[in-house]
Amino acid sequence: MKFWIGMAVTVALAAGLALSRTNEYFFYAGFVVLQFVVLATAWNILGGYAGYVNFGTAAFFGIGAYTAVVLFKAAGAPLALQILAAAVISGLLGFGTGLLTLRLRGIFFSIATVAVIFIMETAMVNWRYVGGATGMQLLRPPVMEPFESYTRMLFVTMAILAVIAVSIARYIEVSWIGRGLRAIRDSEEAAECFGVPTLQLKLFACTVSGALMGAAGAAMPMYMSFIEPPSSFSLTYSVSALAMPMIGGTSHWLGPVIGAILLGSVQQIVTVTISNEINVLVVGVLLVVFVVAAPDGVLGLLKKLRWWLRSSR
Amino acid sequence: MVAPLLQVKGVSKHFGGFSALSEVSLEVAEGERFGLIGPNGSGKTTLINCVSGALRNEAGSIVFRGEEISRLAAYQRTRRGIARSFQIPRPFHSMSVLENLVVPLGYVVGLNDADAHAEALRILKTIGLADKAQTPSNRLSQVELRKLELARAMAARPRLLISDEAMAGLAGNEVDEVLKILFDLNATGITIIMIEHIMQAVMRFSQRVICLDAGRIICEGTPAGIVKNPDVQRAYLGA
Amino acid sequence: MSFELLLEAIVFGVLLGCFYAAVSIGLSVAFGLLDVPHVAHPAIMVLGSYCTYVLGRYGWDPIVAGIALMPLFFLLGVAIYRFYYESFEKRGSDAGVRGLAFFFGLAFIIEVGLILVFGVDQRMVEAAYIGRSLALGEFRIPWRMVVAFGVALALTAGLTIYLSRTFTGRAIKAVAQDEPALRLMGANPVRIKQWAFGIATGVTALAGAMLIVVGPVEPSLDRVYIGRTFAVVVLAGLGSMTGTLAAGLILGISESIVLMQFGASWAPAVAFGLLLVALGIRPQGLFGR
Amino acid sequence: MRFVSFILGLAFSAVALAQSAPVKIGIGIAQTGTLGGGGKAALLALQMWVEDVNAKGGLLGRKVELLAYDDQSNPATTPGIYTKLLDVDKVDLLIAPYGTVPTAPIMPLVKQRGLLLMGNFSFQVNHTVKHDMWFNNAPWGDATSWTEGFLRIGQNIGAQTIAFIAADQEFAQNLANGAKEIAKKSGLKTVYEQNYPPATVDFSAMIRAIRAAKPDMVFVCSYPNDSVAIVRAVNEIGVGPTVKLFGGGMVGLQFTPVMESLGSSLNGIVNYHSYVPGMKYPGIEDFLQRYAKKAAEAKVDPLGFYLPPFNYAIGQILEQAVAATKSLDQKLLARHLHSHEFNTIVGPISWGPDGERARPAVPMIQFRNVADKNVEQFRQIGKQVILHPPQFKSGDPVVPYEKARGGN
Repeated sequence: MKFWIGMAVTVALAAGLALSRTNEYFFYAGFVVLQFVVLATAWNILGGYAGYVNFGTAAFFGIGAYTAVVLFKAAGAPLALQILAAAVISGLLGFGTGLLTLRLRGIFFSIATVAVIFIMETAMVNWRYVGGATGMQLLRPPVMEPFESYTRMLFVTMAILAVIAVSIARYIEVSWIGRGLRAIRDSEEAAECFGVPTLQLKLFACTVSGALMGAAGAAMPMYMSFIEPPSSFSLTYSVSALAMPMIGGTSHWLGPVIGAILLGSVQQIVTVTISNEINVLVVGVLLVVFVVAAPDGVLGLLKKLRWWLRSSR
Repeated sequence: MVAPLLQVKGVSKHFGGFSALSEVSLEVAEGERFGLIGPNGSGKTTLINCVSGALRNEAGSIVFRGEEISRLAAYQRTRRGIARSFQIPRPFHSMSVLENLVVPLGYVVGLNDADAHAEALRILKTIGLADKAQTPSNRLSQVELRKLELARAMAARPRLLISDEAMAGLAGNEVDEVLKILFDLNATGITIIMIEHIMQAVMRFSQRVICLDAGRIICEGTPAGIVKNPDVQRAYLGA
Repeated sequence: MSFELLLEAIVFGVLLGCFYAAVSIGLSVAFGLLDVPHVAHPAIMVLGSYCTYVLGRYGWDPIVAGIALMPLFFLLGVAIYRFYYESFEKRGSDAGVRGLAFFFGLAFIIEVGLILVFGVDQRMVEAAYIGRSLALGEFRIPWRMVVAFGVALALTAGLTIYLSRTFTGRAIKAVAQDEPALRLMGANPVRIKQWAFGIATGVTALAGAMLIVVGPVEPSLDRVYIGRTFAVVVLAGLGSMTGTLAAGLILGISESIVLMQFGASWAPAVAFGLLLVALGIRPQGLFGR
Repeated sequence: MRFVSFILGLAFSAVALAQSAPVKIGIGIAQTGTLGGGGKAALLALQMWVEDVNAKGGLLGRKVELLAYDDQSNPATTPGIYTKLLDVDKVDLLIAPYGTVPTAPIMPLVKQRGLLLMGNFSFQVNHTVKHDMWFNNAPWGDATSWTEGFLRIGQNIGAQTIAFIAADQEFAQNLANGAKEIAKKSGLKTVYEQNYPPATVDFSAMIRAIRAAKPDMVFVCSYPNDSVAIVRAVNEIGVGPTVKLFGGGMVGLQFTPVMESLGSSLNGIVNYHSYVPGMKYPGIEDFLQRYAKKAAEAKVDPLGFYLPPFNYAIGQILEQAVAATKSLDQKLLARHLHSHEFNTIVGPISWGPDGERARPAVPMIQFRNVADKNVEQFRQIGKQVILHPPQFKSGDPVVPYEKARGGN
């Protein structure tokens, strides 16, 4: 119950902010951070719970973005429909990739997902309808009431998506599915022997995770009013989606949220403060420091701190 | 005559050019205590991997309770009543002892969360791990891990339990403890296949024993008969 | 497509394929044999290219520089493996996921380090065999590709012999197949893996030298090679050296033919499509155990 | 008396300078990523202008402050950066990022808010949005303005067939598509076309295929990293005796590190540029001299022919427009920019209704007598001979390419 109140408050807060006189920059930066919350949460469903590392976040994100563009260009579909369709297509992509490679050891799945990025990017580069290699500028439709600007609307949309993603991740985590996924991560062979339909669960996780990544990607073309292959399929998305849960903690739904807010905000801040090579370094250094020194992320550190406080009393 | 619980008919398995099992056939009756012995690399673990579904056999068939199961996935076989323990314990190390049992209770038996927890606690009590229910499973001692392996197998409510070297590396009194658990299980009607290196334990426990060597059955009989068999002696002594 | 063009496509494909094999062979040891998810392999290779570039400014021939760098990179590899082992493999659980993240971070740090020192501009080296070609009538082959071809063959042959004929080599192969057995033999698997990872990294120095011989490099070039090198290693079948050469050739030739027939735009899709199909149909790779 | 008033005036303006808030000018410009090299040089030129204008007393008597953020060559970062500039930093004037791709995402933003945006070497980025307060500094307009020079030179010397190689990237494709259309209209026959993906390792096979197709000219639209590899492969394989002209749209051959490392293998290539020595603009030489000193300190492109003068020109244009209108009002400034011509260190600049240059002039130059390992040689007239447009022409093309290259 507490969780649902929290989620409702989050959405209400986002909407309230969007309708208030808050500085526009907040929504641009906030959109990006929330987008990473969705991506990190989605990644964690397969990567954190089941231990299967998906490097292909960029592929699912990019395909989501392009699905939205196709629908927008062909039918002028509204944003909600674009997001829904993107989720379906990216989910199918997740299902297909999973079907092909989830039978194999985890690392093969990881490599296959890298291959998916390149294949999808190449396909989009060669597809004239969506602009091909030159990319395409998109004219945003007029903003809907009651929002003052399109970006405010996108911000609220992304906040809702984040809440949906976190709710799904939490549902999976506390349900039988989550227990099965954890069993897979701990010992896939034992899981299978104790009744866990491992392939089905992994496929399910991969599909849901892909769908959420696609949904996150769907809002990007409207945010940029522009689409082109290299930035849509940028490796940055793959790395961030992996780094954020690692930094936050992978075993709890809160981990990727913390990681995304932390790393996402840091990235936003260094972009407008340091403004040179160092801002690229931040992700790398944080990632290495956390996986080496704090294997359970921020959540693990908090747990240790609490334990330490209790025992020192 | 009652149909046997498990029939293995002409099962073979190769790894590359190496023949791990060649045309192995055996039958296990309902309620039996069955021993499987053989030197290292003789194919014991490969055989039970084929039965439990971790591996697919190439030729032959595996029939459980009248049903051909050799094309079924491992989890489907578990749901039909085959459970196993692992030679090297493979607990779900991120979970508590109790939760380890909740996995099969949910996925195999189909209990809801509350019932599964109650049932898991009951099983832990019978096996003597109740006080460790909330302990993370990666903090257990060797004998506790062995017990957890068995408890988790029990939670799958099997008709056939395959115990893969459940006593390896245990001290004498610990071996007795585990043996007693297995005897008690058998008394409730569960058929048990025991794979064991500790001869004394197999001999005490089994009603019937099969000895494998180089992927073939070299003899079958009562424990007393097996020990005297010259082929078995040769296989073990490497003469 | 005329026969002559097809022949040309195959010749260029073979040269390109050997180049792919040479840049992948270190990974074939690190990932294929040792199971280390070494996504920083291409970054280390680019580091090798830059070291070669620095030595080149003092008049060193790039290939000589690459060979001279091998012992240094061997030590670097030993250090990296030691760190990886202490931080991840030893702790056991989740070594895969965390190790991957670690190597990703490492790759980033190397990349940015190179940018800070050398800037984002391309760097290249000079040598007698760069910028000239071997003329066979109408037909010309750039010498640098021929050099890459030679280095690839030498590396493959050297590693194959090393792994099958020497005691340590066989121990490395054993560690890949059956670690407990090796422990029983009285060998320390960690020491052997450390040694093997050192060799993999040393070989990568030479691959880096070749990378800068074949074309100019810039710090973020490693990203391009993450996919390609892993594709070659997986396609080869993990840990097979001759397989790595063969997989590189398949990739090179298919890219070259696709370029002639359908256009270069589709080349990356073909390479990675091949990888996906291989994973789907024959996950142990073309030459896997 | 006049002296006194001068002193007073100086004192007043100094007081005014100290008292009033600075005029803030904002830009997001790549310092890292693929566009980072160019972006660094461009930013240095802008900073030079800021120093110059502040030395002269600033804009409207207020000090000028330049706020620059790194867009990492990534279009996903620019919407955030520009809203930060506008809404948090409250900048008064905006300059667009270097390049088309990072600029595209901010076009709707500036249009919606009715802001003046000074373009920075992008290509047809206003085509869809049609913002009437956009002013590009680049010396080109549409694809025709860019490619016709190359094609006309070719046709003048009797070329009838053409081959195309283009990178699968935004700008190269735009350019190649435009060039193909014009080639078709002018009756040139296309005998070979190839698009290549980013990170192509080796171009030998492509060059070989071109050689086999025997075109009269080869139009190359490439990105910096590929340009070097292409030039190299051409030198090794040769494009054959039929090719009269080679080059056209190779990005990178304007950057000093690339020019320096390619050295003599540049000879014979005909390629676009924005400025080369020999183009007589008032003030450019002085600028380049000062730039060279600063560039050496900052370790950026030492010659700075390509982007820096045009970035300095952005500053000059803003300076003149603000001085003339005595205002920072965006609409007023835009109206003024549309209706006037501005004298800059890269010549007089005025714009058409679409905000692109009214009289685009993309110089097509041919590299001649370039030696290896020498940066300073490029400052001489004659190393980059201007073949087009007529007003800057400094020589006739040397053909065929193989001969101009000094090869066989």
